[in-house]
Amino acid sequence: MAMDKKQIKAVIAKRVAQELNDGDVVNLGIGLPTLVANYIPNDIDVTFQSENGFLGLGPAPEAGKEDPDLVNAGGMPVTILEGGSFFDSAVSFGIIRGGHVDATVLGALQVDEKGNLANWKIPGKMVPGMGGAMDLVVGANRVIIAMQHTQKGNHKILKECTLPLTAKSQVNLIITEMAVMEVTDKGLVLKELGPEASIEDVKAATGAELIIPENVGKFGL
Amino acid sequence: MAMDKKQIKAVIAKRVAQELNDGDVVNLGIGLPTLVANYIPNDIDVTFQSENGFLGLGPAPEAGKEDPDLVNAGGMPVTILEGGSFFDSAVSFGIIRGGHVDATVLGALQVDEKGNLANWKIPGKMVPGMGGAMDLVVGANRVIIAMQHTQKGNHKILKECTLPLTAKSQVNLIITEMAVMEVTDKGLVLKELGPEASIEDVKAATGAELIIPENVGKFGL
Amino acid sequence: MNKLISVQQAIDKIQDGMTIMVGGFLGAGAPDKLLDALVEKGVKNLTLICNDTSFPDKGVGKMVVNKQFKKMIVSHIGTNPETGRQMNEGEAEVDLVPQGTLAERVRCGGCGLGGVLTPTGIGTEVENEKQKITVDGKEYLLELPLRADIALIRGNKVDKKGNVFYNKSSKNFNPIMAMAADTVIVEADEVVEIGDIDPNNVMSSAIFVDYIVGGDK
Amino acid sequence: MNKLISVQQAIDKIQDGMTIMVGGFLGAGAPDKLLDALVEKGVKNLTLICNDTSFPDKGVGKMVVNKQFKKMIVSHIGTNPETGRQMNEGEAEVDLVPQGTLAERVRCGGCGLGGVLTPTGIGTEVENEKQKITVDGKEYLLELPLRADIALIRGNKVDKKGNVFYNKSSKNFNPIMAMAADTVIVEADEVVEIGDIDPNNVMSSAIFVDYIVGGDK
Repeated sequence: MAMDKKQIKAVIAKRVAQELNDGDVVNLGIGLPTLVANYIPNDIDVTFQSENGFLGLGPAPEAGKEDPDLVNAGGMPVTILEGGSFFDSAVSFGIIRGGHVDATVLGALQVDEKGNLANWKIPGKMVPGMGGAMDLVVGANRVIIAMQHTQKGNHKILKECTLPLTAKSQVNLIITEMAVMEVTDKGLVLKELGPEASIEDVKAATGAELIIPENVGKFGL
Repeated sequence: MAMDKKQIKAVIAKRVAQELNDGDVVNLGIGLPTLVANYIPNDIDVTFQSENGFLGLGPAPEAGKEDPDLVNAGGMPVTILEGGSFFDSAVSFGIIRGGHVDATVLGALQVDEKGNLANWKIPGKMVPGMGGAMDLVVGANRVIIAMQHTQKGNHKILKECTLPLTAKSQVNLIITEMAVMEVTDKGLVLKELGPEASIEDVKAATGAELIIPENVGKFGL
Repeated sequence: MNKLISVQQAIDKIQDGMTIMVGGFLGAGAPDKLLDALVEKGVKNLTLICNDTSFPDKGVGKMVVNKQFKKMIVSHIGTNPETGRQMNEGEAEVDLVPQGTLAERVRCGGCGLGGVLTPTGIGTEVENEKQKITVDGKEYLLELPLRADIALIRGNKVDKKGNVFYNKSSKNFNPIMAMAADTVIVEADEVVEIGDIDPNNVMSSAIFVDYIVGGDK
Repeated sequence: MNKLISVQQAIDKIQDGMTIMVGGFLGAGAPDKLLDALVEKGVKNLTLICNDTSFPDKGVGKMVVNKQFKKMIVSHIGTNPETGRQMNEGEAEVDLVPQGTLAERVRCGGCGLGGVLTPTGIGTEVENEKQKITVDGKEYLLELPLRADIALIRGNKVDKKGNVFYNKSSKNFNPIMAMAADTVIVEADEVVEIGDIDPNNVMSSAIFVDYIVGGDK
């Protein structure tokens, strides 16, 4: 029984959430990564940074309580939690570049076994721009890619990215609905299998060599 | 009747004050330059910057009303005027270096006909450090040196500074109790004579060539 | 010195071919009244420096749709398909700059710095034609200052002297742009008396602000 | 996560040979309790990064008199004759840095920048051994980042999470140093509850602060 799109996103977000530690400062990219906030265990304190200028990003406000001066990096109305703070864009990226962000979670168009990431441009086709992604990937202490394993059956995890890079050798961990993979000096190490994936499934869905240890864990729905 | 030290300082400060315009942002150095604030005409609005972190520097507070969190760049208790603002040292020098300060008034150990200034170091003898002076002299749109014309009879205005420089070719105007001199591409131009000085007096007290126009003005006590 | 002017007086200062900086992040914290008036005025061949090109129906996004920019220096255009179209068809030049680099370049422009070294963009096409400098064994890109003829920013409370308080996440690029243009016009949500903003809470000093527009609240 | 510690616990973290940043400008805005305790403790061979060496009877100035620094990176030593004496007699190394350059170098250290280009110091001995870079026909010095093992800063109001509000001109180097050290200890005039400082008025975010000392008021 294959997971539907919603389940796929949930399973990825939930697994990513397990990577975060008490006290972490985390920046979540737009889209799927945003869902990670819903799965933070209650017993740990994670502070979310919004690169448009604040710490303590909270959930969307109730309908009718939106404040046009309080939006996230996707321009959507949000709230700020008690103990949060606002700052300008120079300070915001000082925080990001300066290593004050423990982890960033971003999507990818392509990611490769050297930890290269491409997520800002498909030449001649779609060029949204890098926004804050290039700074986040270079600056955050840990870069976690959260995405579906393949795009319409095509490999997104490659030996070498073919699209313009967002950053070189900065990705630490890739989490998909099929697998958790760590980027190491020797290549991509398969750490865990998704709820419905076998090693053979992951190999087939991956365009890079996988290093497969004796014991590969499993994560659930 | 020679002026006493107090009169000399007053005559210099008063003449410097005439150089300031309505709307100017001005940074006054420690010592003699500080006195300039006492002579700003009532009909013009000059904002004083204090490089330790605020705009709207006001006079010293009444005795007993000193606030240890509100001091000038000399560490002395001061006040802030209505409409002032506080900021950190990075912003403060962003203001200074970024050309947001219209004029700075500083003392000098030596100044020369090329507009070079030396006021931070006498090697092996006295090395107070440059503090904010190097940034001020490079960043302010207009650099006015306010000082006594000579030091114990020795020339301070020279063909070329012999002490380590604070900045190269940044001085615009030199005001002493004896003269107002403008630094030009061609050299030092004598613009005005002090209340008790003749052209010959100024020449004798100056270690650089002076360009003397046909009409040299006069400033008073 | 009275800095209060009308929207009309403000946009009269903006001429064809100028470079303008505009505060705001996907429209939040943008000076919408001024931007709407610029759409109305139809001034052309502008260069825009802004975080993004907003949405087609909002602020600078409308100006994009109205083809008022010959060049846009921004970090993101994904929310305004018209920008991408103009770029792909060669109608306008788009210079995509990483957001943190954009912030630093504007800050350099306002703070008299000749540039900064950033690790952002190393190993990507952002490094094309830029000087690389190695410090302590690590490679950085030398990124250069940006300045504008006019900055259009938005403040929440602005006193009559020009001191600005920004509310919440509307701050974004506004404070650094307030330092980086020859002329700075702030659109105020509310104009207050001098002294009404605590000097501790002033986020852009009055000396940066040349003109104030607004105060309907 | 409880960040509140005692003065003693705080200074236990500072060991011989460390590099410390200390906020304050001629003592204003300096963490005096921590500095007095450091004099008491007598920790040695420290490198100091601070605006100045204060006065002989105050804060870091006392530490200078107590010969606790092997090196001082400061913009001004004129108010503490003992610093000049130690420098002239070769007892301690003093690296004099223009104040604006010092601020930018600390900021670079905290913001992940590899350096900045400043016009300050061109044509003076400050340029010795530094790389000069020409941008748009103008010469700049490349100035490099500064970081510390520990930053000791002072805040006026500090909430229990570590958000800091600085009062008036006590701000100076404190906010930029709060970003530029591996461990940051803030001495609070007053410790307040989380939420007591409006997020608009937080001047250093809690994420920079590791420990909070004080709160006698």
